[in-house]
Amino acid sequence: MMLLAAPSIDMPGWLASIIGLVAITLVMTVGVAYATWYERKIIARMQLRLGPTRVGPFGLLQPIADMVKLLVKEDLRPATADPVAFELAVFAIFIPAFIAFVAVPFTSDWLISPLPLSLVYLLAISGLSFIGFLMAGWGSDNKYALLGGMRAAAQLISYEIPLILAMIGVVMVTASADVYQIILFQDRIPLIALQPLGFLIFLTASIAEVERPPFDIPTGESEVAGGVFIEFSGIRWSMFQLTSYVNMYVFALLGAFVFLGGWEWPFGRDIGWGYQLLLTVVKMSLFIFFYLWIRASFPRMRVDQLMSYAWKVLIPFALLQIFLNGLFIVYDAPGVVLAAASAAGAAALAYLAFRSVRRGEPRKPLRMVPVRATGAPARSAT
Amino acid sequence: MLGILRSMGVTAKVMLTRKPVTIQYPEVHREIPNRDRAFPILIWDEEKDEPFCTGCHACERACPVECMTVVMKDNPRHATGESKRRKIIDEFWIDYGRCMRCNICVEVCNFEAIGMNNTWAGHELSRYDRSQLVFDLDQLLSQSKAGKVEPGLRA
Amino acid sequence: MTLPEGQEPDATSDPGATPEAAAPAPEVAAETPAKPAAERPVRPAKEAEPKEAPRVAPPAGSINETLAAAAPGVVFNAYMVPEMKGECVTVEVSRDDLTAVMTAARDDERLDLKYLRCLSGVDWQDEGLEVVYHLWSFTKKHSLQVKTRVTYDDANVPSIATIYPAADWHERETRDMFGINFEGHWNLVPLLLPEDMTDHFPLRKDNPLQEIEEWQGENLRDGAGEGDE
Amino acid sequence: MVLERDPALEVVDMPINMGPQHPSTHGVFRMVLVVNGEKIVDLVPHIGYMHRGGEKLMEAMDFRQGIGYCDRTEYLAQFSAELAYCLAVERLMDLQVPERAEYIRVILTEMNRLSSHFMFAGAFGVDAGVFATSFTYAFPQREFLQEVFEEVSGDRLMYAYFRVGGLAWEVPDNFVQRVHEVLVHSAQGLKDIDDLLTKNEIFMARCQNIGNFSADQAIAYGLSGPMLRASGVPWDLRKDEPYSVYDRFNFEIPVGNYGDVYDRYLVRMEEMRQSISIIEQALEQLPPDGPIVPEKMPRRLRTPPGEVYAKVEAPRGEWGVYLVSKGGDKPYRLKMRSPSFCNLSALRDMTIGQYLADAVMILGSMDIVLCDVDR
Repeated sequence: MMLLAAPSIDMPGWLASIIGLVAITLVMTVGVAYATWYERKIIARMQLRLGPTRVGPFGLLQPIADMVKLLVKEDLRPATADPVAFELAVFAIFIPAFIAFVAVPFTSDWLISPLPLSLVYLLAISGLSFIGFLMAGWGSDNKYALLGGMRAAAQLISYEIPLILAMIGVVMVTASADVYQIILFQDRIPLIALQPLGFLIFLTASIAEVERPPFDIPTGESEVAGGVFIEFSGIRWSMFQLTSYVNMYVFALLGAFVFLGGWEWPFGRDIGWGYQLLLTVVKMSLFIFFYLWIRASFPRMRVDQLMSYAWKVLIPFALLQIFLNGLFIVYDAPGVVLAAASAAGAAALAYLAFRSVRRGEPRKPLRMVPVRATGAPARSAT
Repeated sequence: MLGILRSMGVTAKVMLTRKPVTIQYPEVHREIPNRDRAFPILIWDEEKDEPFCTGCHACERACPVECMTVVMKDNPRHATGESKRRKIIDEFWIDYGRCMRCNICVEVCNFEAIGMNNTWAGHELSRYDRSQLVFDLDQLLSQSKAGKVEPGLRA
Repeated sequence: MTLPEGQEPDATSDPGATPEAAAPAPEVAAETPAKPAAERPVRPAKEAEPKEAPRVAPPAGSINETLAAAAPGVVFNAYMVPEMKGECVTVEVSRDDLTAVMTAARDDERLDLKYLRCLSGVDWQDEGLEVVYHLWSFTKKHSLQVKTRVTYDDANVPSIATIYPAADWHERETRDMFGINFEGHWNLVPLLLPEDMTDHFPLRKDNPLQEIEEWQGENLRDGAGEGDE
Repeated sequence: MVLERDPALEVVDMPINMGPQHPSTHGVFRMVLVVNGEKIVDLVPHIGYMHRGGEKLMEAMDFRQGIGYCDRTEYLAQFSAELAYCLAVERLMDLQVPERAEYIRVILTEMNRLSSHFMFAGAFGVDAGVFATSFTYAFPQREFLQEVFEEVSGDRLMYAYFRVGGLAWEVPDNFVQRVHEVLVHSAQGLKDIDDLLTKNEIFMARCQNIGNFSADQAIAYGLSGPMLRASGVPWDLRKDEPYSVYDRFNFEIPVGNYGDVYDRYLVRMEEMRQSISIIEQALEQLPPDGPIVPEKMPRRLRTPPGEVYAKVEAPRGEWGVYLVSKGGDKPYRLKMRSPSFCNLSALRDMTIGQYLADAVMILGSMDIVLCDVDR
């Protein structure tokens, strides 16, 4: 297996890893910058707007301009903030997001470090960021930030569970906790067909994990006015934003690998690394597009609804998926049966998501009180 | 679920089928209607080659925010017989920072001497200093003198 | 309890036929633009001719009779203002009776005036301060205008915020603007004005709007001072 | 053994200052929320940041000058405010407004209701957390409406078009056709927002059963307009105390059953449909020509002494003007009964016990205009 950034030179593995990570960090920084451009353009089109047009052709240089602006902006720290927590919060979020890439196989050859439990590693690392949110929320000495930090911690931990449970289902089917092996498993059929319920749970939980609408309550603009990021400015703020986009990439990649077959499906692994990379990027972009689409379409959930959705809907269904997978493995049923059962579960989840919101009796429609014209009809002009 | 899908449907439909409504403002100016009310300007009498305004103070009196200051003088061209106006405007200031563009000055004017600017030049009046927003007689007349403005709303 | 002059209910006149309204006021003549601009008529230099609004007695069977039955023992003076097109009967009550009248108006089934539409203060200068309540009934579709009047020195009116919660902010606003102290209001702190502005009542007539405006006008005329900051 | 309780670990309620600069306070409104976790224990609203002494200023303005100030008070429903003011003065002066002027007033006021409710729908979606999509669907439509207002009155926001006795000047020749065009756009925008929000389960979950107000409460607190109708009181000044020519149109008044935020939203959306219908009827009945000011219009507006309370059904509720005149050309006292002010006074009792995020929704559902609150 060839390692990224160390194709032919003989160098120690740790050095290769560091070089690879630095390379990925640089690439991802630019990638994130352009993800913002992509997001702004797509959402603008959904909103009858043009999006960035001024800087460069089609506004293509807008991310660069934004970056320069953010870098030269004054970096403020509130006088009453906890200096340690405030300064370190950025890194507590930033570092886990980037070291997740150690285990991401971009193509069949491009992988920094082959880990036997890379799926576990990815989930564990991405779950670390809540510490940073708590630090930022507490350290800012701002009540909005505190609320945001608490919300972030509660949300991240709650949605970690259905996410991991959905992944356990995948691991049961593929009998491997290595993303690489999971991709190889999907040479004929992607896991989304076998595990629609798991996919739905993953999709929902991953949006919550990256804190994007409609699960963006930690940073909810209209309630807590930026939440945890409220006191951050300049480079620090941009690092938070960068991290949230990088997290989005990580989960989009994870979804592309685990459920859409990564670079393996549908063309097999012999198409060369260029096409593999393209396939990965296309599948990742599908996920990202979905995140953007959701963002432009949905209102934000309320904190109690968010929590009850995780605990009362997603987790039971994730357990149901595990149970179904167990049945499948024990009785060695054909994959079609599993797919059908999981799809039924997915439909039930969708229905329940619809029902759980509309608790109680159906609402009565508005009463319409008619008003009939009593006055004289229009007189002719006097 | 259906409502969620409907929401996603409408955004997707808008993205695919509709054109953005944005007007790229500094390059593209929206066409403004004829009776657009920007800020009041004074109107130049092309025939007599002097302003219509006689300085009668009607607008100054009617102005709700008192943004106008009018000084009148004897018209020197009346003595020579060039003009029928016995009195003419000497000094005229309008503080555009104070003006609320209510059109009352135009309504009360007996000589059609004041009108609301209906061009983009009447809107794009950003200044760095508020004192620069106090326009004097020459500034108020310049647009009409150059024939650039034909106010749509006149008393 | 001071009552204004001329509020005998027989002072009737047709408002549309008053000579002031019909006669066109002198305008600046179009032919003679040389009119000197010495005085600035924007200023209300002379007070408007002292006249009282024409008031008529409400027709028989009006709401004031119901009110008299609903709130026995309350002395009030009922009249109508023709301009209000007959839709609103006004009763003037003393402030001591206000709570009784308001409670009766809200709770009596014949009145059922559950809705406090508006609460205004009026400064009648020499004749004191007046509070005007507009009430409306959704079920009976009738309205009532209640007025009470106090003097400057003793500007205390019982609060009706417990009877009509809608009066809460209106009373606070009226206190801000007119300095009328609504006794019994649970939270009579300045609402629209700054918290510390408790001794200055902008909407009273003795408040110098004119001077401020003139000062600003002077400032403008010099062409200076506008861009100084 | 009883554990000693550390006083530092005592659970205390946390006051949060929301506003005056906050994305969802719709202007410079400040409320101090006392929260226990995410639940609101107490709320203290603070208004007055925009107080400009409008009532005092209008005492120094004559009746024509005052119209411009009405616009600036209620800057989302300018025509309604102007109409209330003009009605008050017309009643005092006993002026009969010509037919054509009345119809044009109705058309413009209803269009103004559309534009105001578009503003509400857009901003309310953003309050609910839609990333500005509802806003960008509502605003182009509002823009089309404003273009017509601009063609008619010359200004996009501060129209100052109604006059005591009628209108300031004639509408343009293509007015009827332009209104028809714009109504098509409005219906489209209404459908967009409807599709985006109304049936969205997240939106429903956010809106339903918060900020409930019963009919009795709503009446006691002096709510008006959509807030009152959502609480189940079928009361609309256009129906109950018709002014202008509103008694000549067939329309329906939407009345809610629950009095919650969702009902207020639905009522407003339905009102927009009814407004479109009213405008279409008015365009049909509009006399093709005729005077727009009374024939016996006095040169200078002077009222006899008297007092009058005129009110119109503005988009936010009853916009009333209590005008006291001592004769002359200026009001002696002018009280603007603004619906935003009265509706906002119920905020505290609606919000206590709800979640923090709901406070934003409840405030958004009131659709306040802060200039109108503070005047």
